Amino acid sequence: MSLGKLLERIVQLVPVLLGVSLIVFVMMALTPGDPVQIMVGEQSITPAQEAELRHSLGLDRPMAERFFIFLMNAAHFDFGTSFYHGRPVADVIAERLPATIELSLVALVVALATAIPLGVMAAIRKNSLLDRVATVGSLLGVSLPGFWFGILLIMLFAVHMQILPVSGRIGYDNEVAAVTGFLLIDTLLAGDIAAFGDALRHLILPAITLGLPMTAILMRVTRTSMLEVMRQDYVTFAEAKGLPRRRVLYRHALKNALIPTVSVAAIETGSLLGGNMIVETVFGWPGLGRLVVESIFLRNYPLIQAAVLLYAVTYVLLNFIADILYTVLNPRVKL
Amino acid sequence: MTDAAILSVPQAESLFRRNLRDFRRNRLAMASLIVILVFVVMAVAAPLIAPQDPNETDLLRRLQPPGWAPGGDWAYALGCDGLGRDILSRIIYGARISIFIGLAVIFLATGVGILAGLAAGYFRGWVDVVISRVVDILLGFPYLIFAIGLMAMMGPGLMNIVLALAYKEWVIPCRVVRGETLAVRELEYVEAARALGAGPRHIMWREILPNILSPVIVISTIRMANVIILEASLSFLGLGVQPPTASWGSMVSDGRAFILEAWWVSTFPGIAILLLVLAINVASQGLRDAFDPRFSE
Amino acid sequence: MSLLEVTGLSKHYAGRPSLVQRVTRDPGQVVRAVNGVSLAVERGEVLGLIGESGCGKSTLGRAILRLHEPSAGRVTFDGTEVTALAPPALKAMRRRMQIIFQDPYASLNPRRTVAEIVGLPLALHGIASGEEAREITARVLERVGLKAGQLDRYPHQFSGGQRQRIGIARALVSNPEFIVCDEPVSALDVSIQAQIIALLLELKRDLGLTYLFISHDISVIGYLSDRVAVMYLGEIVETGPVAAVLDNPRHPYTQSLLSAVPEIGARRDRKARVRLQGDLPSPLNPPKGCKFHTRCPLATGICRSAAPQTRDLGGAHSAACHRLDEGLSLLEGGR
Amino acid sequence: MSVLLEVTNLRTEFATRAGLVRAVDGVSLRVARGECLGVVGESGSGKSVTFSSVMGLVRSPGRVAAGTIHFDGRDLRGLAPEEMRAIRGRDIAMTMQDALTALNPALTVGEQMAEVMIAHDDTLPSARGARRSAIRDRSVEMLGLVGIPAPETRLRQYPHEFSGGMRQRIMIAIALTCRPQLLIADEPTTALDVTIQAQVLELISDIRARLGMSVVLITHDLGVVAEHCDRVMVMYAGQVVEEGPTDQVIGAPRHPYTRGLLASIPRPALRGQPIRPIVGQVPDLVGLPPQCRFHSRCPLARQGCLVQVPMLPAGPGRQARCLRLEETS
Amino acid sequence: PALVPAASSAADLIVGFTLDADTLDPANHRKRETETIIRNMYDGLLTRDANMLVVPEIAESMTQVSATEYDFKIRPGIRFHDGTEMTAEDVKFTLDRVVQDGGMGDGVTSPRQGLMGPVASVEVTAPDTVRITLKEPWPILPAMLPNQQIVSKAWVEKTGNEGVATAENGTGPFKLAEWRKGDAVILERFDDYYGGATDIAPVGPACVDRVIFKIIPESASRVAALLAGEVHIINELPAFSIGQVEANEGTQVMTVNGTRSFFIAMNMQGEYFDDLKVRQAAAMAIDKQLIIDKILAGNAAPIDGILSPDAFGASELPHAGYDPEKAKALLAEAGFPDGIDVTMDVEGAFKDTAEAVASMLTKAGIRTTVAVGEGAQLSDKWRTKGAPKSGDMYFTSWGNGSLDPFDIFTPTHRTNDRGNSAGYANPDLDAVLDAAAVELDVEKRRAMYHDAEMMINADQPYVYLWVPQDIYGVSKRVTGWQPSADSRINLHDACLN
Ligand SMILES: Nc1ncnc2c1ncn2[C@@H]1O[C@H](COP(=O)(O)OP(=O)(O)OP(=O)(O)O)[C@@H](O)[C@H]1O
Ligand SMILES: Nc1ncnc2c1ncn2[C@@H]1O[C@H](COP(=O)(O)OP(=O)(O)OP(=O)(O)O)[C@@H](O)[C@H]1O
Ligand SMILES: [Mg+2]
Ligand SMILES: [Mg+2]
Repeated sequence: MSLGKLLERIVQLVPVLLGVSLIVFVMMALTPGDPVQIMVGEQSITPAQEAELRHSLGLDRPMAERFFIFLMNAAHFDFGTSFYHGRPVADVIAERLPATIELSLVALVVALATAIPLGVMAAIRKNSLLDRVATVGSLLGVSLPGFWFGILLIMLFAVHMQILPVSGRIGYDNEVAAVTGFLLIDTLLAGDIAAFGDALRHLILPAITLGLPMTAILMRVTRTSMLEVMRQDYVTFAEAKGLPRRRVLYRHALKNALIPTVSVAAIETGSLLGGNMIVETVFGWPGLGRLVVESIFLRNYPLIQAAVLLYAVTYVLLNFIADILYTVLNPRVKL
Repeated sequence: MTDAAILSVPQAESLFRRNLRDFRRNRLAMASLIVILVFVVMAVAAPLIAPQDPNETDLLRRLQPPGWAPGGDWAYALGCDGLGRDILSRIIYGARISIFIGLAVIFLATGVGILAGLAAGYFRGWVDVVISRVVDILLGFPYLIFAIGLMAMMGPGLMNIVLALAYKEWVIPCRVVRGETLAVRELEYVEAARALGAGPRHIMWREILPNILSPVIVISTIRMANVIILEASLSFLGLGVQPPTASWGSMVSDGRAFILEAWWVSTFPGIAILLLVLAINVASQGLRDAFDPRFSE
Repeated sequence: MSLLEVTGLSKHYAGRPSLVQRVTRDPGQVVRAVNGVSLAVERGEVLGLIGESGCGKSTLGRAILRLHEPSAGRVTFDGTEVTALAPPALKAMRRRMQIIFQDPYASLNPRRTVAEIVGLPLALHGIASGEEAREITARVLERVGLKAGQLDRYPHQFSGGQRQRIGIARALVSNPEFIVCDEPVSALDVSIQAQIIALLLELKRDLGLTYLFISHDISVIGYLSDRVAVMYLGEIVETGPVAAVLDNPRHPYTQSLLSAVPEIGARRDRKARVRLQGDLPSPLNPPKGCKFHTRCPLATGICRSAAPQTRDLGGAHSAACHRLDEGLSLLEGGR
Repeated sequence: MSVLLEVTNLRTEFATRAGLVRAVDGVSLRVARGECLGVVGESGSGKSVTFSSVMGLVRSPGRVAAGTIHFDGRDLRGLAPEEMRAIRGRDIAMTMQDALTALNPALTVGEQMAEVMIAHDDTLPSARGARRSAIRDRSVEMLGLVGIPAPETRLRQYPHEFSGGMRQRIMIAIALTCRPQLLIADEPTTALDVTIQAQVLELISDIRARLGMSVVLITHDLGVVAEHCDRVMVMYAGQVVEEGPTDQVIGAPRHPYTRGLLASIPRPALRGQPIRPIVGQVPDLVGLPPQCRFHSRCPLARQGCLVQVPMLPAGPGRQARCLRLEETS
Repeated sequence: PALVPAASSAADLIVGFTLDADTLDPANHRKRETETIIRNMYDGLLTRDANMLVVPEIAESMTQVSATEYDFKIRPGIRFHDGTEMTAEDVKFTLDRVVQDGGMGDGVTSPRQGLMGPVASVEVTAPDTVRITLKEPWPILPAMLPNQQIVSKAWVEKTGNEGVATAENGTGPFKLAEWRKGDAVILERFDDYYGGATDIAPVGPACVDRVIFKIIPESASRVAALLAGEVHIINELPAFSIGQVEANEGTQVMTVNGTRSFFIAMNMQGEYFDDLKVRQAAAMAIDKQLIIDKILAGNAAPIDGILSPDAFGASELPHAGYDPEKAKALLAEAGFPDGIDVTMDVEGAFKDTAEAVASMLTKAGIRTTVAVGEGAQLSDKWRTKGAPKSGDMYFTSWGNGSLDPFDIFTPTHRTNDRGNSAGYANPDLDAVLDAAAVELDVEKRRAMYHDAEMMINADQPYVYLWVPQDIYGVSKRVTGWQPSADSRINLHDACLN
């Protein structure tokens, strides 16, 4: 990976971010709903007080001016003050981001760790019972929404069996010094194994729920490309070399079959970040998704704008990682 | 030179018929086709089949359990929802909306995605840059904001739902198609077609597309379930199907509140989605296998 | 005037330069696949082109047809400058100039039936459609040794040789005047090869076809060519009438090539053989001076520093070598 | 010479849409230790499938329907998959027809070489470091043997970074890593240019001589067979039609198909003279009646040829599947 | 199964709560949930007991000096959590911060300014006395003051607004131990607590060691957490889950009359609802009691005017009664014998109830289509402050935390006021409402609101529906806690066995 290509990536990010910012602004301008009115709600306020509030939120300036100011400030990583939190948006987002990323990554790992072996097995035993069960199971994963599985898992593991917690990230007797914000890492850094276990227990159900639809899709993709790859000459040649079956499957076939899996995973991971609102709600997970959705309904413009930029950057970043993975899986591709 | 007299050119139609025969031999695929047909018939003949009026509320039957459970009534075989409406009848009527939305969105999105992905992958250069950046923007953009904005601009209506959902969906087939096109366009048979004077349209449609379709089909059929469910979240914002019209997605999402007390409210429509998507998935796979020459068995 | 005239044709493949390279105007890595090739083919003639794998034969053939846009040089076909044609005219030109590919596996679309593959030019150029097209297609198939009954089969249902015939049929179906045959028989077994060669010769005679016949099989080239061009690392090193070149090769490379041909009736130990060292150098990084000097048994100082000029040897025979005179007797001298 | 590989009455079928394809129908053959057997024949005549069957690599929808395969005294068809795996790559090695697609594009050449040793070589040291260096040394040695310059650095490269000829040689190097008793080289020189072809073939011959290995050389180039093989076996439409010492078969072919084959080889010397290819084409292998499969193309065919023809003796150490042998002697 | 609290010690009282606090700054938020959390750390001048009675808290006493002047005597010896003593200056500082334009510094005005109505100034008149001066009489000042919590002047000036947003230095029974944003607010007992309002027994430090507000937005998960014993109190228990919580041996349901009135606005500027008969028909078409019984599990009080039965000034009103036949007749009289087709806007959260209402309306000839919309857009559409409205009906609600009519009556019924979604214009009513707003005589005021209620009951600009109860799920281990109508969760007195 040359420095040049890396730079190019970064330069390419600029139009994406500009486009995204512009669309947010335009969308917000076109969409009815007045932040001040929402904030005040039903409580009494005089017109003068209302104007004062509007001024203090910076909403009395024209849209174009606000857009310009936003761009100028965003260039310095200043995204303004959240209407509701009385603090810089960057701080508010930064508090929630690690939880979201941690959950998404674990969900991704769960999804990959189940989807890939299942997809491979389904491909090897095409039309076997396992293949069919995996197919039905994977479609079940996308046919019923997250809350359905989430509540089901909660009832099973938290209420009836009482072996996993209903919600939250970690128990309240565990105090963890925030270093990275990722509890799994911070607990280990603190050498607190009990806390690590506790954090892990809290992660299990939400990660499974979040990872499920992705598992379904990745499993199908892996199965399909595995079937394709298994017909290739190099797989036959690997067989001709008398390699153990496992090696033929996982080293020769799978490595090539994973190429489409990786690109689909990159797309879907983008939606993990944006789409885990339901899981965050069901499991009381203190992530960004919930915050952003709330902000959208409340027309908390500064937070929405910053979050949208963050999503875009994350998305491009993910694709960048996927590209690097590509070159590992497929040496013919050069970045 | 061979004597022209002994030339016997077989009829071309036999090809399609042979593929069809192969498909028919695939029992699982046939079963799926039957399930799909049942759903379609159900949708079309809903008024004849549905045991109850799907919109008839009766608060006295609120959250009545399914027929076999204690407190159930076989006249309301799958139980009743929060307003005492018959879930079975609503599933039957909901098939109209959900199947339409599912299919329309997937066809539209896949179509657009294929066009854009083919163009990006085949022409590369600035076409690719523009399409890829647009895809990046859309994928990196929280959908809810769009949905609210679209709601404000378009308002409710079946066509608007389809557009609003397709808007989100097309990027995924587009990405897949673009990637595959980049690989396939370098193959020699593509070059051969070019050597014969084939233009980009022919090459994209006839040479490249058939060879990259299978991953697209797999992803699209799976995403259909997603689309049917997503419709509900749009209706929550006022963009989707408006009450009391039943749709599977909104039935599933309406049941969310009662999931602990009345699991049947969201589970049965969820199972309907599952069955439909499963059937379409298996059937499309069977179709693909039957029409993919390399799968001949 | 020759039917086809190629002057100073070059084809350089450049990797896509990165942003940094574009800014610094660094061209990046360039594969000089074809480098300043000039040749002419008369109407009704077969020009045989031989050379080692990767020396640029296919690239030259494709550049002539503008399947790959040449980097420099001119191609004139029947008085029309092909390299200057606009797309519609080029399309029309493609009825007249065709190509048969080297790889019978990759050159046939696996999803299309033989009828579709072979009938494609008919549809593209509006020559025929429907039953008529099928009829024509069937005839051409018969002509290349396939059966009309195989019209609706898919390429994978044929063995390699049969597939190649499909490719030949596809090139023939639009009645072209000139065909680039890119190793059309190298994947065929002898009896079919003979049929194809006989067929190609017959077609040439009946239809007044002209071929640029690329092959690494010197027996084939020797049998059917009128003139031969020998290519090494993107350049033509020797050309001349077939008898002159085969019986009296002057370039050391041609000589080694000829001596490597396995022959029936000549046991291995009885045959004189010029053994070359190593492989073709990379066209990414071609040697300075005479490109053959790294493998040439006769190379001296001048070969390493200066590129040799093409010298006319009389009788339309020419070669590019500094040591033409010394090299005369390499074969005898090697033994 | 003792027999290393003996195949009798092998039948391999493919169930296709069009019907049952008898790709290999009653093939019998023997390969002696240290011998080089050439296999020539029309495209699609079943050369590759025959030896895929020997290797146990026929995949669905194909299956080995009948016949016995004995290798070094063992009945290969009776072996469990794991036992067969242990033989493949160690005792019998194979190179594939298409070097461009037979190497895994995603793995380095070094890894693709090392894995064979890891799978088969019990003599490797067990200590990690020693094991790794032993593997590397052997890989370097093998690459050097097949004439790849700078093997140490080349080991870390991927197949696409090599030329076609080099890939073919790498495939041979991989096949030879475990010093197999039998090498099946399926058209090792197709699509290779002559100077490389000569190198590769000489390489195989050299190694055969050095290791006392048997070689099956599948090719459609009779010149190659003439130069490199002790015995030759000619296949046609899924059957062996003629078999015997190379010099005799090529010098005095007895089966009309072999004769036609030899007559259709283009030679510069024959310029201007019309080539005489065998007319017609290979019959469709689906639902072939049990009769001489060449009769439709055979200049000697009679009504009486429409019967099932066995291999008949055609001279010392020779056999041919023809009822008209007396006319070709 | 045995109810073992997961990962928390015995003296932790855990509340499963719907929303996290936006901020801990008492002056910089507008959300009830935020205030509920803050209110356990910060005390106010006044507070309310569980029965909504306003009583002194930090103030020892309150004296109304004139129609526009109130004196508050500050209780001595109250300490902030940082140990410093609270003074009258802190009270003035707190109120100024809210009331003044740009009062929070940096040109920022408190979003709570509007809650303090016409407060003109706050003065320290004696070391222990603070005087609030109003621009005009505002009888509900005492009812609004519990909403303001006293901060430390020195501390706020030291930490700045951003510091106040994430840390606290209150005088309340609990101090902040840790705020895990979005996840939980962990509070621990403040041992030097002065004891709280003397009118609310017991007085003294809090009972439990720690109180944790654990954020669980999803109702089903909140219920599950209660059933699993992970939390001890949950708010917003859905009505249909009551049975489940009651059936569970360790938990019970507690309810309190709510303060939010539900109603349907009928667009009086539209083509149908300008006619009183049509509006009356709509009111008669709806079987409120059935919906209350079935959907709200009986946990709501039907209303015939805007006020909750518990609100000041609420009185017995004539009710339309459920009579679909009469409704049809009225429609016919109004010139619509074939019925009318209308649309009813509603937010997604109330879709269920709105659909039930719509089907009842439909049966009576007012064929109603429910149109679900997003909250912000709907309030833009319906709360137009006098600008023309589009749309027929709007199923909505209005909260009244203070239970004083001023807060709900005026905005929803006064001509062109903020919440007047019906577009109702009645100058007589406007006059009564304006007068009542500044009337200091309690009985006169009560009578005025009674008149107003009679007027709207007759004019029927809205179909008044019900006031639902707030429902809590509570572990039986919790004692000393009662839900409160203002939906505050005051944990000072709560204990855990
Ligand atoms: N699209 C391409 N991009 C970059 N390099 C290319 C491309 N096509 C061919 N080359 C390079 O150009 C050189 C000549 O290739 P070409 O295919 O013309 O050789 P050839 O003589 O036809 O070889 P063969 O006998 O193996 O077919 C090779 O080094 C090859 O790697
Ligand atoms: N997977 C398959 N499905 C159906 N038929 C097959 C399959 N593989 C091989 N065949 C058939 O088996 C026959 C023998 O094929 P094989 O590959 O052995 O030929 P070959 O002699 O190696 O030819 P070539 O010289 O072209 O490699 C052919 O007729 C072919 O059509
Ligand atoms: Mg080539
Ligand atoms: Mg073969």
